[in-house]
Amino acid sequence: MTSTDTPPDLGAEDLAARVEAFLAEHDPSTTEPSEFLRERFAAGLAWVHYPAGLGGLGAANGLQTAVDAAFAEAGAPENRPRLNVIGLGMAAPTILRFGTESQHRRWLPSLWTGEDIWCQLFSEPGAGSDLAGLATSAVRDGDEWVVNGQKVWTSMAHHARWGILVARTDPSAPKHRGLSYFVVDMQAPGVEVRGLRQITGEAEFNEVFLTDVRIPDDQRLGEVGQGWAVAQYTLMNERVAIGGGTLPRESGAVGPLAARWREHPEAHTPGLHDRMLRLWVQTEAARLTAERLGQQQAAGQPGPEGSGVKITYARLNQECSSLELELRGEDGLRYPDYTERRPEVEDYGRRDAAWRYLRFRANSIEGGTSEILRNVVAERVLGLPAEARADKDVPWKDLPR
Amino acid sequence: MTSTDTPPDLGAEDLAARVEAFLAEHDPSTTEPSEFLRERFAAGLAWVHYPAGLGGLGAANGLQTAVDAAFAEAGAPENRPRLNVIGLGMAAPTILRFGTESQHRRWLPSLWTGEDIWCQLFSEPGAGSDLAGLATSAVRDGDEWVVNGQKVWTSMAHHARWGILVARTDPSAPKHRGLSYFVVDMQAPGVEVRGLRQITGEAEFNEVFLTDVRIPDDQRLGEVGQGWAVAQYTLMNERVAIGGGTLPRESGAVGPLAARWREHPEAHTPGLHDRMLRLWVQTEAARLTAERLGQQQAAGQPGPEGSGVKITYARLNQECSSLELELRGEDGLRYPDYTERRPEVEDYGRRDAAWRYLRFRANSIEGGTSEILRNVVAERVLGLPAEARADKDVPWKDLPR
Amino acid sequence: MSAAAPTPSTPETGDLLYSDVEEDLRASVRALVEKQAPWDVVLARTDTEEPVDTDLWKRLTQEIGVAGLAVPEERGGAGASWREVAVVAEELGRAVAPVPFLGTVVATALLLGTGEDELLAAVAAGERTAAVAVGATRGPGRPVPVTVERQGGGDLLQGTVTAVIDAVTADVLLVPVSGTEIAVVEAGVDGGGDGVTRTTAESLDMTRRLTDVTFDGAPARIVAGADVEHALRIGAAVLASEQLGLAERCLADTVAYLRERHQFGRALASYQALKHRLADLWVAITQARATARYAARCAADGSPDLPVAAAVAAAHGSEVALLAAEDSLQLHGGIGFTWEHPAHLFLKRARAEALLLGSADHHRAVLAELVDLPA
Amino acid sequence: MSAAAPTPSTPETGDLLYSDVEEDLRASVRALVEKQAPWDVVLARTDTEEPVDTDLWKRLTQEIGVAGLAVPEERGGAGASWREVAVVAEELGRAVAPVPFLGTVVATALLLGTGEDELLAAVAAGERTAAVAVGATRGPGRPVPVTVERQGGGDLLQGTVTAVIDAVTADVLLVPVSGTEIAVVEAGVDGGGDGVTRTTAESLDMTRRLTDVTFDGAPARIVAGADVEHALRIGAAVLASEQLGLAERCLADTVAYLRERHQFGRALASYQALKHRLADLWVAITQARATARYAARCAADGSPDLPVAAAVAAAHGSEVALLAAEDSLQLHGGIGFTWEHPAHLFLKRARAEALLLGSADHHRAVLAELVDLPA
Repeated sequence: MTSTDTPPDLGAEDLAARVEAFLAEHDPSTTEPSEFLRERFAAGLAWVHYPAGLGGLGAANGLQTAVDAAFAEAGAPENRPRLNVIGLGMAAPTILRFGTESQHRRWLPSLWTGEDIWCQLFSEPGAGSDLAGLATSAVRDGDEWVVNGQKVWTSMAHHARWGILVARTDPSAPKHRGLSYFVVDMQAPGVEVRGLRQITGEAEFNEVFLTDVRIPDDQRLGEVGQGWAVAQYTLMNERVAIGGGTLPRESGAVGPLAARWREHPEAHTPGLHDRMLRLWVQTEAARLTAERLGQQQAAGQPGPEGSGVKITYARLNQECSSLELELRGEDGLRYPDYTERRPEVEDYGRRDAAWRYLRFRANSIEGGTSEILRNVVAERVLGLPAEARADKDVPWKDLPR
Repeated sequence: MTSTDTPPDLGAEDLAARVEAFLAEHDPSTTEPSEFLRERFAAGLAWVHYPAGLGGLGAANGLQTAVDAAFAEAGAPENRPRLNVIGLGMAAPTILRFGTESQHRRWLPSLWTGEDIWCQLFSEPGAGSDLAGLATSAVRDGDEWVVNGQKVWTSMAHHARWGILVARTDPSAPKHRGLSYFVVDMQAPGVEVRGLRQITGEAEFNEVFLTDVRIPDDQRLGEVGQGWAVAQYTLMNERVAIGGGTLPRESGAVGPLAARWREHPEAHTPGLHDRMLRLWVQTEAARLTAERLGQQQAAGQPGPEGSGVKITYARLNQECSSLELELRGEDGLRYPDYTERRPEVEDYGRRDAAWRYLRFRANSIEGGTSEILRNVVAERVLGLPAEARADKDVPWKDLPR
Repeated sequence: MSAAAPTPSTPETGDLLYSDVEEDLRASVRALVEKQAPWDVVLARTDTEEPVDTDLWKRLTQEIGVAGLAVPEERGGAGASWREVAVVAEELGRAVAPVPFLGTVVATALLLGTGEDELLAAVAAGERTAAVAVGATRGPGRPVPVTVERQGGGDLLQGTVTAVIDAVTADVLLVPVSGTEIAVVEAGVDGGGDGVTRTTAESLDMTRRLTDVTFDGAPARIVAGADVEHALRIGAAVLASEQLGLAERCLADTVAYLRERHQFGRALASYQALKHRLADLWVAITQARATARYAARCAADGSPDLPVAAAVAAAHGSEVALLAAEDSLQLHGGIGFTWEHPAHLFLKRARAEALLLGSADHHRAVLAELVDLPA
Repeated sequence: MSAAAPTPSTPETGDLLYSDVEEDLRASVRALVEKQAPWDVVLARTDTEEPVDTDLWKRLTQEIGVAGLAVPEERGGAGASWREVAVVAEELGRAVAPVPFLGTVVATALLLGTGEDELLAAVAAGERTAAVAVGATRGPGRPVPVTVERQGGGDLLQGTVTAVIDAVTADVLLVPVSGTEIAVVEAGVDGGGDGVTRTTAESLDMTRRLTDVTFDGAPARIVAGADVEHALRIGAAVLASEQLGLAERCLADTVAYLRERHQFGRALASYQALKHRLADLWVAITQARATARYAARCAADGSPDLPVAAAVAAAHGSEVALLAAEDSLQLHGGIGFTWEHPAHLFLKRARAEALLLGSADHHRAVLAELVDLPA
């Protein structure tokens, strides 16, 4: 899709003027929020680097921040960014990159406005780190695909209207080559969402059972058999989150630890002091590393440090919250509530220390285990030989599972 | 070799009586030491579990300790046990197990008396952990073998009269099957011993260059091509050292660390205190683990904990000596002397802290690297799959090096 | 701290192996626990209002006699020793069994010093359940938060003790009121006796829930001869064996899972980084076993080295158990993070145990005094 | 330590990348050092009586101007900043180059506060070499072991300073006599000036040998305006960059060796346990780079956050460099333990550097005060 009504060099000033004009026409305090958001999309001020007609103006990527800030300052309604993090962060760029023109028009507007929440149906009980080993099948039946399988770790599925799905369309092809990528209607018959209770007691994620779910072929993204490449593109967008703005000192799990230390001098011991200071230094080092990575990315050098930052933050979250429990002593033996329920999307820093200790165990698993990320660093950064594997050229159906 | 003049159930009392009788006949204070040792060998009181005629009486293995103690108490001369540790600990059992009767008689008496020191010619620059990959060649020439190659990490080579050697006699066989085992005369033409200077400045080990060295075939131990099995037997004897008697608390590298701590209160800091206490606890845990292993072995359950004990002691030696340097502060920046020289065989505990820090780096390399030992634990103890390897069935000469 | 402080002397090590009798005992306990309290049953119970498996406890005490092992025969026990107690602790730790064993151990150690033989015998027989009312984190050497009011008709207890171990189903509470005296308080069942209020706390460790106990004029019998520090030390020593059992279970479960789980066409167990991690864990566990056995041996023989042995075992055992539980969850990946997998039962137990009866940090500080390595 | 202590504020991060000018400078230094002081030359020098490569130092100072980078042009320097100094330190650390750069850095930082412009310019130009006479382990905040005797004809210095950095070839010694005053002492060359005795110590780090200096009535000029603590802090910040360079070199050497070395028919670099270890080391080095850059940035800009930045960089850099050097020796196996392999040059440097200008333990204690996390 090309746009004709976008000035070739749309700058920050032009955008500021457009925002101002838009706000003059649509007073946030009197316009109905969903109406406001739809109009903002139509005006190309949703994601300004998207093409005209799809919520953008073909502007440079870096200009979005100022536009968002101007809307926020004016008290404009939000588009549910935390609830629709998968939709905005991962589904949208994939739809834009691999979708047809009619798919763009069908899904992007209601995605951006937050009217439709999206979820991601990739991981399976048998396919975690090895995503390409997934077993959910999609069998062609005329203009439709019939899908059967089980997905897991699906956040937001209980809120979602649409899901992005990778399924196996050719079990006799090698694992990476037999996959296709679909958009599934989460309200379609045969889609069942069940909360997946986790060790904190809550059900933050879901299992999604797909039983003879029919997906029209026009909900396929990319070619049949191209699913792995499309999914890689989706996941690539997962890892762009770092950078932008100064990270505060003592952010992350060291914050409540240091606060507890300052507030409870009676709990101080030399041994705990030493451990806390070590974690403080490591956290500050990790912060500066993330800052430096952000600067590299801003300078157009998209270094591979991101994997290292994720490994480090996972470890520090775990060690800091564990030490905080020791510092709490007897209080560290208590827990707020293990009752099964759906958690709010909220700031971890406000949760109980014991809850954080448990929740942070997942930090080194979700979004790439620390072990897989070490492989990534070793192989892609240091250039060491890849792990021996025998699963790349064998038909998927013949692999050990 | 079987013996006929040994009582079937030779007990501790019988041995004590024999020692007493021997001492009555050979007064240690008046008998010339080498004469005394030769007589002791002849009397079967050298290593009482060896067969009669070869320095023993076919007694039970555990009875040696009391015999040695009785001789020591009487002021009997020693057979240079520290200098001949390779001969007594590794060469002798291998000769006994794989040697012919004439080989037994040729080598064992002068080995035991310490008249002849032995060394071990196994490791090579290109074959460390992967000993079976060694390249030193032995080519048959009539009744002799012509040996060429380079060995390394050979302790005592500069004192040694004889060496036990593994060499490749068939390069077209797979690596483990093309080796043979020899006894080499260290005074033979073509044997060159060079001190190998190490990071402490000293030359504790040697490189041995073998250039057209001719070894008579009657100095071969075991069959041609059986070298790997013979060498494994030799190395097995390397690892029996642990156990026997109560290990003292604070033995090993934690000893000087704790002593320094007690003697220098002005250097105490909370952070150093915590690290020292952690090392103290770990050392005590390691000590009790070694004690328990010794008890298991004594009870006839030769558990695999030995690898774990070695990994742990290497780490503790390194960490304790490193912390000791921190505790010493400015003194930790000094070093006694880097001049190249031959070190005495001596107690590490009496050496300077910085020397120990350097020397202990080798603890996790020599006698099996800690990485190899973790493989051993993982594969032989926990039953996890062996590392993939492609070198077992390929002719040695075709392997990548 | 003189300039020529001698190296500490080395006490005799004693027997660190398991006797045949101990192995038989282990087999009995394991068979019963595996039958009656497999992990899914233990997990299901955590969502109920009955966190303690009183039926299992009854069978353990009455069929196997686990509560009386360290009590002499002439005082109503089995006349074994703390060594056997430690073996039972290993098995119960391996199963995260929700029974009041640890509390009973400390109570028994306390009662052994007193003349309360009737109560001791009843506890040993599993007819009564006693808990020692001290805060769960309390290592040897911390103050006691209750006061005794001497009144005409008897003594009345006043005060609150929070986070008491194994008081959920206890019908008698032993409250230290000085280093050598305890108040014996009838606690009743289901909530409290006269002047006693018990509240079961929502606890990090779901299989060993703690209790806050308030005494408001509770009638008490003051008893002398109790060595509170010694009893807590025995508790710490036995806890180290429980941690050992837990760590062994975590390793075994992880090894089994990694052998079975395939990713990228290979069993996870074939990846060297994971193999080395498990090897390191195995090494740490062999050390935890040696230190726990030595502490149990010292407890059994009344060795003067018990304070050192218990501190070493507790400091080391806490860290090894936590490492094992954390590694186990991590190496199980996503499944280990779910409620329906047992990994979290062990993680929560191990994380809590690392604070129970003194943290590793506390035990190292104690040790610094004992072995003349002052701060 | 109030009950509502605020989270510390966050100073601006500033630029943590390398500028083109810095990369050019790096290339110049590296080219010269690789040509003139490859590791085998550095190693061979350690067995000689001339532990400092005075010819290399001459070329570094006179051709590239490394000693004057942080000195303003109007005072005879290059008018760059401590950022560029830090880049030079990375390269000299990577090469364990035996030149008095670190000592010059501290001396320059000290002189910049004074009116000693003639001496400053001579040092910046490499015409003179100055060392600061404090013990090598001295972090900010420790006492000074010399006394000044005021006499008729001038001041005379008395006392001994042990383990001075880069004093082997220094011809002028700067001796702190209070927090703001230094004594300038002509040290002569080859042994000592009037009343000055220097003894080069046999040092763990063979490529940076320390000197014991005794002043026995040495004539001294007392100069005011010197900020000793600040100069030592600049030294610690720059040292962190030296440690970074050393760690990078160790990692690079190890990666190269493991790719080339085969055991059991496979390159060592293909073993996952080794891969993960190198990955962890790489991660640690990215952090050392970020902290060292931030410390250099704070030093260059006179940021009030320099004390925190320097303490973080020094505490982290020491541990990363030591880890890199120890891992490198280990992963090289037996060959790494030999004298004829460079691994020990880095190990000895890293082990010594972990004590230089304050240990990590010391810097953490300093930090505890600075960020309100008291013991």
